[in-house]
Amino acid sequence: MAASPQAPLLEPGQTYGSVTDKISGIVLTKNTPITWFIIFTCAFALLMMMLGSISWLLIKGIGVWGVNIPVGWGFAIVNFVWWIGIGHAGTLISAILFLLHQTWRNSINRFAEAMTLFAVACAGLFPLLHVGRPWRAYWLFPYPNTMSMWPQFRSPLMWDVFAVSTYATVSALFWFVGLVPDVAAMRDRAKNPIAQRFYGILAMGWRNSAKHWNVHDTASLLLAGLATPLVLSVHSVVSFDFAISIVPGWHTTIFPPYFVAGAIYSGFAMVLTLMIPFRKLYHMEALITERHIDNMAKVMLATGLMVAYGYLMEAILCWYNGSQYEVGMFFSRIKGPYWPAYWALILCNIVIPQVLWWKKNRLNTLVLWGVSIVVNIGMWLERFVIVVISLHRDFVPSSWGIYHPTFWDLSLFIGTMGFFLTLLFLFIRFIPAISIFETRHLLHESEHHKDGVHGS
Amino acid sequence: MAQIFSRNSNPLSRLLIALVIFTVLGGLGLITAVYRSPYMNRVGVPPEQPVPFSHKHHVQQLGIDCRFCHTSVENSSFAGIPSAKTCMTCHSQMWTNAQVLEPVREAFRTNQPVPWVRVHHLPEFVYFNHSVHIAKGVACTTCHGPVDHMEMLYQHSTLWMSWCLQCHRHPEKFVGAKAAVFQSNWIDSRTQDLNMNIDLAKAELPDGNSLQTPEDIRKALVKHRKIPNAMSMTECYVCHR
Amino acid sequence: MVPDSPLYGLLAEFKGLDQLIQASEKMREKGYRRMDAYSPFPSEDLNEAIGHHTNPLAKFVFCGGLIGVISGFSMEYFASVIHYPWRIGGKPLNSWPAFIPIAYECMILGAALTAVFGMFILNGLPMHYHPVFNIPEFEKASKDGFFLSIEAQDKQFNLAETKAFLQSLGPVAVHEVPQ
Amino acid sequence: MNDTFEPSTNFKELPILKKPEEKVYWRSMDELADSAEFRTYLETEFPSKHDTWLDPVSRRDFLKVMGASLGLMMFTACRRPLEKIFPVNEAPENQIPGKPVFYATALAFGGLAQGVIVETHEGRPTKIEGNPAHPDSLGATDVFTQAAILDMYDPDRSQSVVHRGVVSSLDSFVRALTPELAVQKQTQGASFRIVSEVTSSPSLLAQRAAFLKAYPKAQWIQYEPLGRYNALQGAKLAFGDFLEARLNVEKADVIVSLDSNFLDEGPAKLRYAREFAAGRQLTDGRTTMNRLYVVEPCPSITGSTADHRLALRASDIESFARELARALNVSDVAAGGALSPEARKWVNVVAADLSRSRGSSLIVAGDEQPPVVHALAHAMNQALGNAGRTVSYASSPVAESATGWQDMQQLVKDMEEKRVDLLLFVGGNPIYDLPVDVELARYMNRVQFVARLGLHENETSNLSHWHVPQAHALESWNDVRALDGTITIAQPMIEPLYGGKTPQEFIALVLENAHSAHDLLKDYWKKESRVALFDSFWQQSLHDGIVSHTALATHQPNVRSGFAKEFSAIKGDVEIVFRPDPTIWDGRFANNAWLQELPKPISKLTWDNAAYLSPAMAKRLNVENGDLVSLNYKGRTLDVPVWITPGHADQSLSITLGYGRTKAGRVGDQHGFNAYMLRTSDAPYFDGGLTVTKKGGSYKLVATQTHHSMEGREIVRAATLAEYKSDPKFSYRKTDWPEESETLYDTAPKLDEETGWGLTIDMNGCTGCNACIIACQSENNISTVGKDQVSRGREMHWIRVDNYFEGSTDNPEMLHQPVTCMHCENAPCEPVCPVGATSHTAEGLNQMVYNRCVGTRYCSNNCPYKVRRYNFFQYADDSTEQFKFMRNPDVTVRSRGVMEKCTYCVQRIQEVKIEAMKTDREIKDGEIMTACQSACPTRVITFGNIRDKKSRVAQLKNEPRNYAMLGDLGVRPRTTYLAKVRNVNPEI
Repeated sequence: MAASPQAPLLEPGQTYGSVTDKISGIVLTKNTPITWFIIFTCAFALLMMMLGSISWLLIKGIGVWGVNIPVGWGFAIVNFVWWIGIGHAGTLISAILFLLHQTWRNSINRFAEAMTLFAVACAGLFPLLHVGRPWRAYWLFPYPNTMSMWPQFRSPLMWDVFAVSTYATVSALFWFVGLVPDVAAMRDRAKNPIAQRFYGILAMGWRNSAKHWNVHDTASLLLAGLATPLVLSVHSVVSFDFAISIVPGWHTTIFPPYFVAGAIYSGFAMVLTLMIPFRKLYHMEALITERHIDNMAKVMLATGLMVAYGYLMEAILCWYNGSQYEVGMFFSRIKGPYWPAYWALILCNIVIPQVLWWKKNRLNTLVLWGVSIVVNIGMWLERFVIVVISLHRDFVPSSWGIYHPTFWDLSLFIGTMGFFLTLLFLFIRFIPAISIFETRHLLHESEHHKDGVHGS
Repeated sequence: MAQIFSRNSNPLSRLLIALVIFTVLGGLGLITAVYRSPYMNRVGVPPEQPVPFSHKHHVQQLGIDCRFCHTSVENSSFAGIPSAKTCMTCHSQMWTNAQVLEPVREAFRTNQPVPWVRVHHLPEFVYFNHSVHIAKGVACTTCHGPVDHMEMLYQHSTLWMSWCLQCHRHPEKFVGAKAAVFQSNWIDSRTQDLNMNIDLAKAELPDGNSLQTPEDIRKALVKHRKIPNAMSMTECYVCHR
Repeated sequence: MVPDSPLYGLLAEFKGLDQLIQASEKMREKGYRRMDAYSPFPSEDLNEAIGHHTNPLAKFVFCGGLIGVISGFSMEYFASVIHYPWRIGGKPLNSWPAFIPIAYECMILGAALTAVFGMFILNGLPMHYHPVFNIPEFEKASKDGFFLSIEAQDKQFNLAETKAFLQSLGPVAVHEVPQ
Repeated sequence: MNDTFEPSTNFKELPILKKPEEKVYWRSMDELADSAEFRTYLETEFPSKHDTWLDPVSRRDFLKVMGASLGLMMFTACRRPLEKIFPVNEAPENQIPGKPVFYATALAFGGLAQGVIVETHEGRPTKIEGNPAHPDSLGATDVFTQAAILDMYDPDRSQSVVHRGVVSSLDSFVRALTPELAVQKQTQGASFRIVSEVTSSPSLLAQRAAFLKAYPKAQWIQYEPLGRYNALQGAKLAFGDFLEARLNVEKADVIVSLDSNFLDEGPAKLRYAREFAAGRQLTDGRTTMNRLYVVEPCPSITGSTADHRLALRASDIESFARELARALNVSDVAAGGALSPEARKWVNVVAADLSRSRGSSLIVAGDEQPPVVHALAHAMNQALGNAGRTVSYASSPVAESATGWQDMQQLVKDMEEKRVDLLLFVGGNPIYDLPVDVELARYMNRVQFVARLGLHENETSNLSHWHVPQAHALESWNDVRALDGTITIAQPMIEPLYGGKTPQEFIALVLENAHSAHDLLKDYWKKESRVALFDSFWQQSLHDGIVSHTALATHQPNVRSGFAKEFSAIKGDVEIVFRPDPTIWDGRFANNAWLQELPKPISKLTWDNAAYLSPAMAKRLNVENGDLVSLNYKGRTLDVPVWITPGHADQSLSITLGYGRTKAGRVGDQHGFNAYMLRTSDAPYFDGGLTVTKKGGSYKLVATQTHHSMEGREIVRAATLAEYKSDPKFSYRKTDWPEESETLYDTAPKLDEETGWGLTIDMNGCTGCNACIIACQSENNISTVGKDQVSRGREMHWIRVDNYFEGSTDNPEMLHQPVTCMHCENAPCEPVCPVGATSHTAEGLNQMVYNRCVGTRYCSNNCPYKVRRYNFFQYADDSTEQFKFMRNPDVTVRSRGVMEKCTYCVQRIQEVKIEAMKTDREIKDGEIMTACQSACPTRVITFGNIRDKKSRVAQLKNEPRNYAMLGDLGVRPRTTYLAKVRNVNPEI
């Protein structure tokens, strides 16, 4: 795709120096744009709200949420799956596209990876908080103890513990490895001694030497090779939380692939939701070109269709296996008390994104931005439908119940968005949001591409 | 650009990394050590008692049987703590005006309990039953240790779940002669074996005399007393309800 | 920087990557070994030219993954079959299919950790002080500068000759790098 | 957020011997009772919602210490009465600390005895069981009896003598009373009245006689708002004497209930329920069963259990009875009002069926029906030759209360005319529960001296000058008769927590021969029994819980004729029906959180009453559940929310009494709506002339079950007797019983071959009476959570009774299904727990380890039966001392964030297992009884070892009707059901 003779990945007239200065300039500049301060303040306020509702939760207990019997899992798990899913786009862009030599990823992968980290941070909160006795949550980790007790490794929740923590660790390391040459560049650009030392320590004395580059390339390649199966496994494991159980609407084998597709779908939507304003705010059109936007839109459209296929399959399988419980669950989806959630989900995830078939919509950042937000909402609704609707009416009609989210459900959810944005904006402010050395490399290759020496 | 870091920053940074790793591991080790120390589980630390009652004196020197004071140990989950009356059966005759015994006499007069301090404390969600352990031939001293050597009573065993499980997984390592459960010679003088009175055990078993090693005898005892297998003995409901 | 300190080596700056590559090749032909080249972005050709194009990282990572998966599964097996077996939902003690996900994640974790720390170790990082940083122009190496360094330790090294030879390769400049 | 969950500020660590630095010693209840903390405990929110970061406070250490203290104190300082009492299995002096002791006693309800056996731990009653030797218990208990334990420990009980709202003392009360008595002596007590609850206590009645001898012109009224006056007056009408009809339900093949809820109301309901179930048991090859017809306005437990149920307005029951009597040729009975065609058909069919089984049929009239209906029932029974066979007669133990209803009206008239100066209430709450037109409250101030003895300082105490705390039945010496007259000498389990007095002691003050209740009783019986060896008689009676050969003799009275000559129809096309509340009765249990949270048998409502009406009527009024309506009746208005009740008679609206209390306590106040505000003395139970109008607005009614259709799923399986005979295995589905081989996991560890615990529930006998729920709650320390939490779907009952409707909404079939944990052999909850807090035992128990649980709630999500319960907050009240005394020490109190569920009463299993292990003996079948099983009046719950083919439970699991609910999921449940069979009459 990179070699196809369409819109360039870099505006013409860029040099090694210009790209380096442009990107590092964002960070090293004295005058931060006022918009940054405004948004950061809002985000920070939300973060405080999150801390508030967490404290309340810890003081009072799970009961402050709307969960009950039969609906034992509510917003907490919905948000967990949603955030994890969002995270996956980052790993996908940085790892899978890397393996596929999609050079167009270069100017967006750093940003996407950062997003992954922060999304996983948000996601990680929920499994911890949703247990009834968080102060006992360490029992979920295998460690030698005086009770000679172990975790119960057959439980998908245990798989989650391992999958999510591994995922967080690996993404963080992968991200840092990619970051080293750039913080080195920052170190060299920085004038103020504190900044120099800060970046200097992070750069660990990176020298851009051929020796370094050589090992660094291998490491990146291997990590990409590891992160790819990891990202697929993580969301499969998350889907097992449901697929392993016997609850109608959960107990289905299609979940792993369709969760992964959904994850990528929502992930790309989130990348766009954040990337489009960022591009505008920092005038990055030169580096994040229409080509990037267009490609991401296409990926969204494709994964969106996979998700649609998933919904269709659910319906067909439920008709095919003919279990009265499955059928009952399906009807409670389409015309039960929560029917608006289901139909809104269809609208957001399947109907509206179809506008992306038209290139002019894909290139109209405003439209695309709107669509990406709609998809984010839709994917959240999908998890709500799966978790709540399946639980609220299962086998024994006498135990059917209803779930009403409370203020604390909402405040925690919105709070995590604040947490996410806070981290993101700190990242934008202090760390090159676009991989400098990869951009240089891209520039180099595109030049040689012009005089036909290399191709990629 | 000039050097940002001095020449010796390199060894320094390496040292720093080593230090971090060491502190993390060391910290974890320390926490574990403290958690498992007598300071936390009070093993071997006799608490201050209102009356300096010496098990050594009463058990070893006077040879009083456990059941004389801990009356219900054979038929209840709770072994029983002696009433002031029990003390006074003897102490109305001897040491009648010893100052240390004043709390007991006071309790006897006023019908109020002597405020003993609990030495062996289990969490409220653990349901331990003395009587069945006695019935299956687990000697007092197996868990309570050399009570007959204790001037002031202290906790001999950790009472951790893992400690309980040792025996519930391998009863054949711990059960002894039923006739010897109340014996205080907690190490058999000849076999140097824990709570194992060979002769009494042999006497108890139908084919006792054919057996030689303590191991065999103990295995035989376990079978003889129909003690369930390890997997049933380590089920949650055995101790938690 | 301390001018009268013993010499680390020479640092030559070149105009572009191609020049740097040619220079490196020439130097190698001349028999210089203890060299390193510096460019603002990775270039396999340069690695070839300077002779840093192989490394054992992949093997390490494989071992790391292997250790991960084995320890992961054996932990699960020990816990659920040997140390404290429970009856769980009528499933076997060794429910190996259910043990796969965790073993798998452990493998990834082991491999990834080896990859990252292997990278730093093989590159001898962290090394915050390095003589080449003494040259102010070296700052360009992370922007648009292309450098070639020869260590004084190289047995071929002779300050005058080497300097002269470097000059003959058409560098932008040649600097003496103090320790 | 709901504010009932504010952390209580006065949390106190239990006094326990734990660590040297925190030595606190508990000595005795009275020391505790006087302590300042104790007083503050009483102020705490109740049910106290106390949040703590800790696991449950060390309740059991406390008990261990109590055990110790007992040893130390030789039982003297603990609150065991000093008087010698005689336990079932051993005397207290050789009581073993740490072991429960059981005592037989009796609780009076409506003046008549419920024989019980009380489990006590270290001198604290903790659990009530039925006394098998007692004729009206037969080992079973009802919800009220079970919940009495909570009543006794109720922290809201009155704690001291109160004079005009100021704490006073008994002495000052006596000092104040004495001059009043002196005055009365001169006038022979002309202006002296005593109002007591209905009583059958020989000693108290003897005191009554003595009182009337001392004060000839005085009066002693026995009043209860739901006293069985109609039954007694009906007997008077029929036989000219206050007789009790004693049913022998087991002998009856055809039973007709004229609005009688005899399976769930009345002093002998437990016996009747047992006999009824026995009469339709289809196990062990039996294929015959009795047939029950019920004619009633609002669905009751009896109605929902019936084979045929006719929804008929209460006002039309008399007409129906008259028609039925005429069809059975009872002489001179005037015709009743017009009946619907359906009802007419019923009369003919039922009459035919009855006459087919002369001598083995039975007609029962409801206590809510007027005397004439009872008289008609007696007449019909005689006409059918049932008298002496299925029903026999004897004089009533509570005959002296028969005129109480009228006496109260007279009393108020006297007060109005200033003819009363000295008024004593012995229990009861007439200010609250008198008919609204009997204006007691209005004239209270015309009485010089009013004193009340009572458990709570309630509405009546408020208007009395003096309030004296009463001793709870479990704290009292008493003697009380069963319906058949059998006497139980009730002994206290513990000395009165708050120094309460028994009625006998209170009256003794009036008679100025003050003695302890024990002495009073013993002296009385010394005189009465006239046995040579009184001590052995006394011991035997206390030990057995009954005094042998004290049943009243039965005789064969003849029904007079002509009592039903004229008939006056009830006017008005919409009727109002007043009913006792199934969980708080006449309001006396309003402050009992267990009973408040107990779902009403049919509606499943908790914490409230409502106006029940038929779906058709609701449609006409255009109201939904919870919508407020105005009831206009005799010029009075009451606004209540409606609850639409399938099977309710049309043009009829029923409401239960007992709610809307204002001074019940922290639990009972301001719940529901006070129907006494509409009840008048001339129409105590129903009347026409009601106008219902939609008021607009609604009220939050909370039910534990909102969906009553089975959605075509085979949850409850039922058939008719004919179908059962043609295909006994009608409920069998192959898919319910997956073969052992049908598994991918054949290497799984095998379950035990000798022992395997299992449970069966015979749906044929289950009446849905809820006794099992409260028994479980009491046995397993289950918390109540309050209305708000129930509304969020967080009730905690380990066993629930589901209620399904089938067929037309006008008169559906109702099916009750008790649901426990199924202890599935392939339990879906187990593999999903990440910390192994729930796992399986070799004997097939699905164990739940609270102290390991971290609370992910995954197990509950994956439980197809939804029997797991979760502590969303710190529900267990660990700050109120009394409840620590009340709880079962053998069951862990669950803390916040922990899952809990039915354990098959594992503590009972372990108790027996350990005893058996100690002597290497086998466990006998039936030796272990779960709490629900031992409480069940109809004995439909059977627990035992399913591996032992001879055990009862194993035999029942071999019954053709045995089926596994949701068995097709392959979970292999250990709790199975025997399908329901209805003995329908094809002619209807």
